[in-house]
Amino acid sequence: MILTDRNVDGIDIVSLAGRLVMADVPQVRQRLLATVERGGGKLILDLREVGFMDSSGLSVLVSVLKAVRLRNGDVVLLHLNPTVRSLIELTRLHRVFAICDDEAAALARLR
Amino acid sequence: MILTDRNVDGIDIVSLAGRLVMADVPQVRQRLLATVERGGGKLILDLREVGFMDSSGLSVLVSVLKAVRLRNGDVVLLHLNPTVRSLIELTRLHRVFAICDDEAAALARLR
Amino acid sequence: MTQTISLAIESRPECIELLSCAVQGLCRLAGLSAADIAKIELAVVEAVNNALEHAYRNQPGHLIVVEFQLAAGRVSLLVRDGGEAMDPQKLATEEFVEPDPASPETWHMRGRGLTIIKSCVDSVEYQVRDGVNTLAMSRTRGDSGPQSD
Amino acid sequence: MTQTISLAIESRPECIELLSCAVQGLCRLAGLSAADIAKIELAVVEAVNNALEHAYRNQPGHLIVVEFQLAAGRVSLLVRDGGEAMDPQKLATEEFVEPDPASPETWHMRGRGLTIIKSCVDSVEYQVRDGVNTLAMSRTRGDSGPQSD
Ligand SMILES: Nc1ncnc2c1ncn2[C@@H]1O[C@H](COP(=O)(O)OP(=O)(O)O)[C@@H](O)[C@H]1O
Ligand SMILES: Nc1ncnc2c1ncn2[C@@H]1O[C@H](COP(=O)(O)OP(=O)(O)O)[C@@H](O)[C@H]1O
Repeated sequence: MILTDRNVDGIDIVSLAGRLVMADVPQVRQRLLATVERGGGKLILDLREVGFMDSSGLSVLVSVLKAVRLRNGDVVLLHLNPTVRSLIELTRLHRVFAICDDEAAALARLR
Repeated sequence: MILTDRNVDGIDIVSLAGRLVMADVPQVRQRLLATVERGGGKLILDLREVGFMDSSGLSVLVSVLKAVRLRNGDVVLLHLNPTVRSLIELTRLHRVFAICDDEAAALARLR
Repeated sequence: MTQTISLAIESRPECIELLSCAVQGLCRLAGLSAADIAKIELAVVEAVNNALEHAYRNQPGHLIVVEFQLAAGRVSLLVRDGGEAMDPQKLATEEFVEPDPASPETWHMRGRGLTIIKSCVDSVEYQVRDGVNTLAMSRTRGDSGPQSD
Repeated sequence: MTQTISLAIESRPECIELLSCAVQGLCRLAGLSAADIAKIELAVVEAVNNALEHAYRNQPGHLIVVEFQLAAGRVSLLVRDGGEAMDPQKLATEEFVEPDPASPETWHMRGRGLTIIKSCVDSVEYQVRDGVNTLAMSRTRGDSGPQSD
């Protein structure tokens, strides 16, 4: 799993690429929580290049959600591909996550 | 493995489709030798749809070659794809088989 | 006639992707669509994660075996471990907690694996016998028989 | 760190394509090109054919195991059987008979498997230990590490 960070007007944008599965969870969770820690609690996770995710990957997303909310921030999931989208809908997490297909809309949501 | 037979002016054309591996050898060998038996010993084997072949597949080709030569006939291998061609070249069987990329040329060769 | 292959890894997270990729290759042979392959891969990964986390409590050095069976009209995948068994009732009684946007206490960190598995395959059964635990999953497929290239 | 998976089938020709397809999936993970995948698949099929035909004399009911190891810069495939061993010298001494168009007696029906294997991989070794025969093949790959989707 490869993570790439950017910051746009105080909003952190992290792009993930690869499989988000159990073997990657410790590293990815730590990286993302460190970003939340350092930043202002406003985070976009770009999942376009995440081709496969399992329930341990979902648990990382939930930890991040809890962390940003503790700081009165929010997280937006950007660019879900069909496989990841169907996993998130199946587990009903689309009800608690903000989801966007467009970066400008994701940024607007967090401003 | 799926075999399809045609006959053009006394020349048998058999198209093979699928993998030609050990599991298919008994059936394919029997079908091809029966065609040689029935026909005039002039045979074109169209291998365009054979995506994978192993040495047991090569042994079928060699049996057919021996059978047609016994009847003063010949066999032409038509439309070798790169994987099959490299197997035949590696085992130097291109020196004993007639090989064509074009059906008209194959037919001409057997007339 | 059923064709069977069994795939075995050590109980380490880094080995799970090998199972994933082998299962992908086998599902292609079975003529399944890309969407169906993704579902079966997910079900297998969830089942293997559970064997690693719960049956073996994240200890390396144990064996996890996935048996892949290709039959007319059906693929079956049996995930076996030799660790602590699950209560066999759990499969039926496990209740999925719907996350509520207004109640962060419903945003659970875990408890989605069995729900995901049940949604990805047509049937799931769990059996414990002679110290071996087997989660058996199966899914129908087109009757066109094995596809290969 | 090396990732390992082991693939086991019964000694029946119909089961070999399952090994082929699983190995294809694993080679994709290893980031190998389509041409390299075809070579490795062929080497494995030839080695498994030999185990079935020679070690087990075409008898079903025995086990053939392919161990796939993914390491930095290298994939290794070990084909194991528990049948009659090959003379370990055979790998080195086996002489390929070039077919001569003018001499039908050189158009052999068999004797190409080991030649094919040697040409498809970078190294081949054969070892007999405790009743287990292992043909170990390996091939280098780009050092980009595992690729997956
Ligand atoms: N293979 C298994 N062996 C033992 N217990 C299991 C196994 N799979 C699941 N369980 C039990 O069932 C519970 C629910 O599993 P699951 O829905 O996959 O969620 P999670 O694994 O995230 O807890 C687990 O917490 C565990 O107690
Ligand atoms: N796995 C094996 N176990 C025992 N003997 C083997 C094995 N592989 C090869 N051999 C021996 O080596 C010979 C050459 O093998 P090979 O080049 O594959 O040709 P073929 O299998 O067509 O005879 C075989 O005839 C057999 O005597």
